[in-house]
Amino acid sequence: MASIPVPKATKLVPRTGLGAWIRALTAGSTVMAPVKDEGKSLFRELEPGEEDLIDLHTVHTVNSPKGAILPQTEALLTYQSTTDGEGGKSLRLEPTAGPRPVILFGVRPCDAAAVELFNNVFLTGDFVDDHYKSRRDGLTVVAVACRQPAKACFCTAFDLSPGGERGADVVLYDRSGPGRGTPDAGSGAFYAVAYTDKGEALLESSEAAAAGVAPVPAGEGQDLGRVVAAYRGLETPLGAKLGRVDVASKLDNLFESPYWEKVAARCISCGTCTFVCPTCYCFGVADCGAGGGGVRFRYWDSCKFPQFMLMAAGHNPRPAKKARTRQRFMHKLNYYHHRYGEYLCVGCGRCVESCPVGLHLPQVVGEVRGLEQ
Amino acid sequence: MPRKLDVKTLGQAQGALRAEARRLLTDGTVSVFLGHEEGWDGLPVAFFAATPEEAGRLVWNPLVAFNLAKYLLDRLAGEEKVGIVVNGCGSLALDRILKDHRFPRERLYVVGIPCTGLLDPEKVLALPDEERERVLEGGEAGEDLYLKRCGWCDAPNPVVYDTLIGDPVPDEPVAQEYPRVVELEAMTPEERFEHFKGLYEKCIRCFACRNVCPACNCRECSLDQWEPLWMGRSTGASEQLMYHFIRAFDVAGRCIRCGECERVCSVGIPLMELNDKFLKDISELFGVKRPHVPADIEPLGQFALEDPDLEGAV
Amino acid sequence: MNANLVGPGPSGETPVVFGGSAAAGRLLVPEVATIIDIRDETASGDVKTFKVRMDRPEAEEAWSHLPGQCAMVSVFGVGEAMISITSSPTRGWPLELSIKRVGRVTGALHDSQAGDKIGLRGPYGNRFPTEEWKGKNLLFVAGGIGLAPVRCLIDYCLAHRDQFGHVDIVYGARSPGDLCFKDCIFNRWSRQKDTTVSLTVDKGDETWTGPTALVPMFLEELGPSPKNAVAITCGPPIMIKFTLQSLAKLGFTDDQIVTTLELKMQCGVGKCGRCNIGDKYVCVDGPVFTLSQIKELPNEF
Amino acid sequence: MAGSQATERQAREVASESRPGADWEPVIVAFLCNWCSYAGADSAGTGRMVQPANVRIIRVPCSGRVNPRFIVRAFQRGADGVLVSGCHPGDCHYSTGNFYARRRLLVLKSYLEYLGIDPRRFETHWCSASEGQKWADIVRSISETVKALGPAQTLAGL
Repeated sequence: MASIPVPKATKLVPRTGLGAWIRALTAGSTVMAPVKDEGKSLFRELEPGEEDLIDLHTVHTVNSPKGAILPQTEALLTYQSTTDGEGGKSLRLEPTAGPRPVILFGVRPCDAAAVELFNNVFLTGDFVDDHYKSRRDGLTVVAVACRQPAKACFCTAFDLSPGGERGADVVLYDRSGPGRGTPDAGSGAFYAVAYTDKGEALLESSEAAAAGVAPVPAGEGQDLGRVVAAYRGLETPLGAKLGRVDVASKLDNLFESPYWEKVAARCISCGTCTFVCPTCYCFGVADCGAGGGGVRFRYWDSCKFPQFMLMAAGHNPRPAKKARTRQRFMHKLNYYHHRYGEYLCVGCGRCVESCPVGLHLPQVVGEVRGLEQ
Repeated sequence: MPRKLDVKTLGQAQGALRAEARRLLTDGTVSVFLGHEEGWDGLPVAFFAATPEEAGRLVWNPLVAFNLAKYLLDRLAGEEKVGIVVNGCGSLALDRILKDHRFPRERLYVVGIPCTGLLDPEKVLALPDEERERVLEGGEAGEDLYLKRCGWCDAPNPVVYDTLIGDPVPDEPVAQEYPRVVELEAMTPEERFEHFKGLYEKCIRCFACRNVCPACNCRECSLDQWEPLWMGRSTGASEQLMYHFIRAFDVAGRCIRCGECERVCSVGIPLMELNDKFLKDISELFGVKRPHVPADIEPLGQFALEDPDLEGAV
Repeated sequence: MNANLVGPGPSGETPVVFGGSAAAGRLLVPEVATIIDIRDETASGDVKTFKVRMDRPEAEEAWSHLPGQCAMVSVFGVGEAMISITSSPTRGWPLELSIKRVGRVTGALHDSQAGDKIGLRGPYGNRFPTEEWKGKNLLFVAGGIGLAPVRCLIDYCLAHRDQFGHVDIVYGARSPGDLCFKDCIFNRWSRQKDTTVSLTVDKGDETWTGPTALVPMFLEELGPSPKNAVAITCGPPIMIKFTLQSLAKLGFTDDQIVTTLELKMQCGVGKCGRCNIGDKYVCVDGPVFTLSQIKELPNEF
Repeated sequence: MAGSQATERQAREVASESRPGADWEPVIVAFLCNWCSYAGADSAGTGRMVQPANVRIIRVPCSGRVNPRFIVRAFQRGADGVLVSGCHPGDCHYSTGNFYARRRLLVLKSYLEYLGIDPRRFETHWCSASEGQKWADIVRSISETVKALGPAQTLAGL
C-alpha cells in the first residue's frame, strides 16, 4: 500500500456553502461536475447558476470525467491553404490555443486516480503530448469520498479506496463518515483535505473563506483522522468478491487461449465500454474542412470497432471480435502493466453497469483466474 | 410440422427449453444453440450452448430482454445449423433478419416461447432483495417494472418457430399509438429543435443503438465508411444529428419497435422518439396498420400510384 | 468553421494560453513542407517518389533521421499517414518518400503536383542497428515497394562502405515495370565495390532477359552464406513469410534476420494506442525488429 | 460511390459559401434528375429565362437516387434550402424511380418538420425537359421563400 501523503491543508466546508464555493470557482475556471439529467447522472460543464444541480449522491456518472483532459473531440490545429495569382501555394498551420483551466468537482477517487494513468501514456516516453499537458496542467481535481460504494464498484481490487487521494488535489469527506443513505443524510459538512499545492490554494482562497470554508474546529482533528481512515478502509462490493487483481503475468501465456473466442461471442462491437471507461484513451486523428481550410482534431476511438486497425490497403489485423475483445482486456491487464507497472483500470464499475450485453472486466478477471495456463 | 410442448409455468418453460436444446444438440440437428444464461450479476446474458451438457445452463425468465437474432450474423460463414430461442418480439427480430435475407432459414431451428411480458432488468436489479426474488419467481409485478416495449406489444406469440413451448397467450391486437410523438408534434418547431438538440448533445456515439438493432444488419455500415464520409468523426450536435438521422431513416419501415436501441443507450436517450415518428407517418401516409411487423416488401421498398403527391406540399 | 469541434468536454470558447505550450513545435502539429518533385517509379504509376523540403530552414536543420525511421506525412483535409523515409540521411535534403497508392492519404499524394504543400513531422520509430553490423556481410532481400525503407539503408551503408563486408542486394517485383528505383538497381549500386545486385521478376516481358522467379526461390538459388552475415528483408507479407523460410533453410538464425513492420498509426508517438503488437508499439518500439524479437510477440500480425 | 462523393463535396463547397450578412443571399442546393429536370433547367438557361442565382445544381441519374441523407447533409453543411426535382410521376426514365422517391421524400418532409427544420426550406417538384419556364418559376419561388425565411442557421450552427 502506498504511503498516505501528508495533507497540505484541512478545512471544514458546510454543505450549504458548496454552491457559493463552486460559484466562486466558476469565475476563474470551467467547472465540470456530475449533474442529474433525466434520471442519469452525467459529467458535464457546469453552466452558471447550475451549482445546485450537482449530484454528489450517485456514485457513478454514466460518462467518466476523462473528457476534461482528453475531450471526445479535441481540435489540434487549424489549417488554411491558399493559392496566389501566379499559382503559388501556401499553407498556414495554427496550433490551437491552450484551453481554459478546468476544475473537476465531485469526481470519485477512482476517476481521480484514472487521470494519473493517463499521465503515464501522454507525459512519459520520448514524446510529451503537449495538447494533453496543457489540459493536465490546468486541471484541478476536487474529489468526493464515497460514503457508500455502488454494487458495481471494485476500486479496492486495484489498491485504491473509496477515500483515496491519488490524482486528487482536494478530497471531500462527509464529516459523518461512511454510511448508507441519501445525500442529505450526511452531517451537513465535509472535511476538505488538500493533498497538493493546487488544492491548498483552492482551500485557502478568499473566495473559499467567503463561501464558509473554515478551519476545522479545534479538538476535531482526531475525528477528522478517524473519518478519513474509515473511508480509506472501506471495502467495495465487487472488489470484495474479486480480491486484488493479479492476472498480469498469467495473461502472458493466455494470448492464444480459446477463452477469448468464448467471451467475445457475446460482444456486439459497440464502443460503450471504451467510451464510458475513465482509463481508455485510444484516439484517432481526422481532418474536417472545406474550401482549403479546416481543423485537424483527435477523437475517441475504440478498439472494439472493426475499423480500428483497418489499414489503407485493406489488411485488418483484428478482423474478428475475438481479437478485438482480447485486445481490450490484454491492454488493460497485461500490455499496459508491462509498460507502466500498473493496471489500466481503476475499478469504477462503469463497464459493469453500461455494457449492453453484460461483458465486463471483473468477469474477465474472474474467468481468467480459472483458466488453465 | 412444428412441434408443441405443453407447459404451465415459467419454470416448466425453462425446463422444456433445456430439454429441447439438449435434444437438438444431442441428435445433431444444431451444432450450437443461442439462448441466455445467468450472468455474473444474476442478469441473463447471451449464451451459446455447444454441447448437450451446456444446454442445462439455459435460463428462461422475465429478464431475458435481449434479442438474440442479431448474433446470427456472426455465424453467417459456415454450414452449421443454429438453434435459437425466441419470444414474441425476439421472433420479430428474427423475422427481420430472415426477411432481409441475412440468414438462411434452412440453417435455423427456432424454439418459440409465448411471452407474458418482460421486466426491465435495470429496474428489477434496483428492487430490494426480497421483492426482487418474489418478482423473479413469477410474482405479480407492477406495470412500471415492465419493459417499455411491452406496453405497445401486439405480438406476444412467436411468429417464426419450429417448436413451440407452451400455449399461445391470448393475442389481443393493440392499436398502435405513439403518444410521445403526438406530444412532440404538438410543440412548436423551435421547441422540438431544442429538444432534439439536447438529445444529440448527450450522445457519446458508442454505436450501441446501431449494433443492437436487428434491422441494422447491413454487411458494411455506411457510417463506418471514410469515402464518402457520411458522418464526420468529430462529435457534437451537428454530426450526431447526421448519425441519428441516418440510423433512424435506414431502419424506417423496417423497425420492429423492440426498443432495444433505447434500452441499451447508456446515456438514456429516448431513441424511440425518432423511430416512432417514422412508424406513425408510414402508418398514416400509406395505410400500414402494423408497420413494425416485418413484411415481404417493406413500405419504403414499394410504392402505390395513388400515393399522396409531394409537389408543392408544405 | 464547425463549432462542434470541442465536443462534450470543456469548451474552448475563451481560450487562455498558459504554460507557454501553445507555441509552434507542438507534438502533433506538423511542419509545412513543399513537394518539389514527383517521379514515377513503376510503369503503372502506382508508386511515386516525392522529393520534399520543409519550408522553414530551421526545421530542416533540426531534422535528423536514420535508416529505418519514418515520417508522418499530412495532406490537409484528407489526413495523415506514416511513411518510411526512402532517402539516406547522408544525402541530406530534399527528403525522398516513395509511396504506393493504397488509400486516402496516399491517393491524395499521388494526385498532387510539384509545388503543393504537405505537412511533415518526425522522424519517428527506431532504426536499423547498423553499428552492430560493423565488419559483417549484408544481405538485403526486398520485394516491390518493400525496397523503399531498405533503399535508405543501402545508401547509408554504401556511404559508409568500409565499415561493412560484402553487400548483396536481392530484389524482385511482379514485372519489370514494377521494379522501383531503377537508377539505383541498374546503375548506382552495382558500381560500388564488393556489391552485387541480383534482380528477378515474377513474370518477364519482351525486354526482360534476367531471371523469372519468386524472390524466396531466387534467393535459395543464389544461396548466400549466413556466415558473419545479417539479412534485412522487407516486402509484402506473403513474400516475407516465404523469404523467412528460405533464409532459415540457408542457415540464417532468427537473430541474423531483421525486418520492418507496419500497422495503422494515428499519432506515431506511442499515444493513440493503435499500432500495438502485444505490449510493443510499432511506432516507437519499431518498426525495425529482428525475427527473434518478433517471435517473442503475440502472433497477431 | 463516386457519384455520392462528388455530391458530398459539392454540398460542402456550397455550404462554405453561405455567410449571413447585409447582402445575404440564400444558398439552395438542387438535386436534379438527369433526364428531365436537368434538361429543363438547361432549357431555361438557353431560353434566357430570368432566374435568381441562388440555386446550386447537382445532377443525379434519377430522383430515386436522392438518398434522404443527401438532403439532411446539405442542411447540416449550411444550405438554406434544398430542392429535389425529377420527371413527372409516370414519366421516369427508369420507369418507377420517381415513385419510390415520392414515398421516401414524403416521409422525409414530415420528418424534417418533426426535427424542427422549417418544411418550407425543402421542396420537391416534377419538371420535364420541355418545362423550362416551370423550372424558372420553381427557382424564383423557392428563392423568394427561403430568402424571406432568412439564413438556416439552425443545423449548420449546431
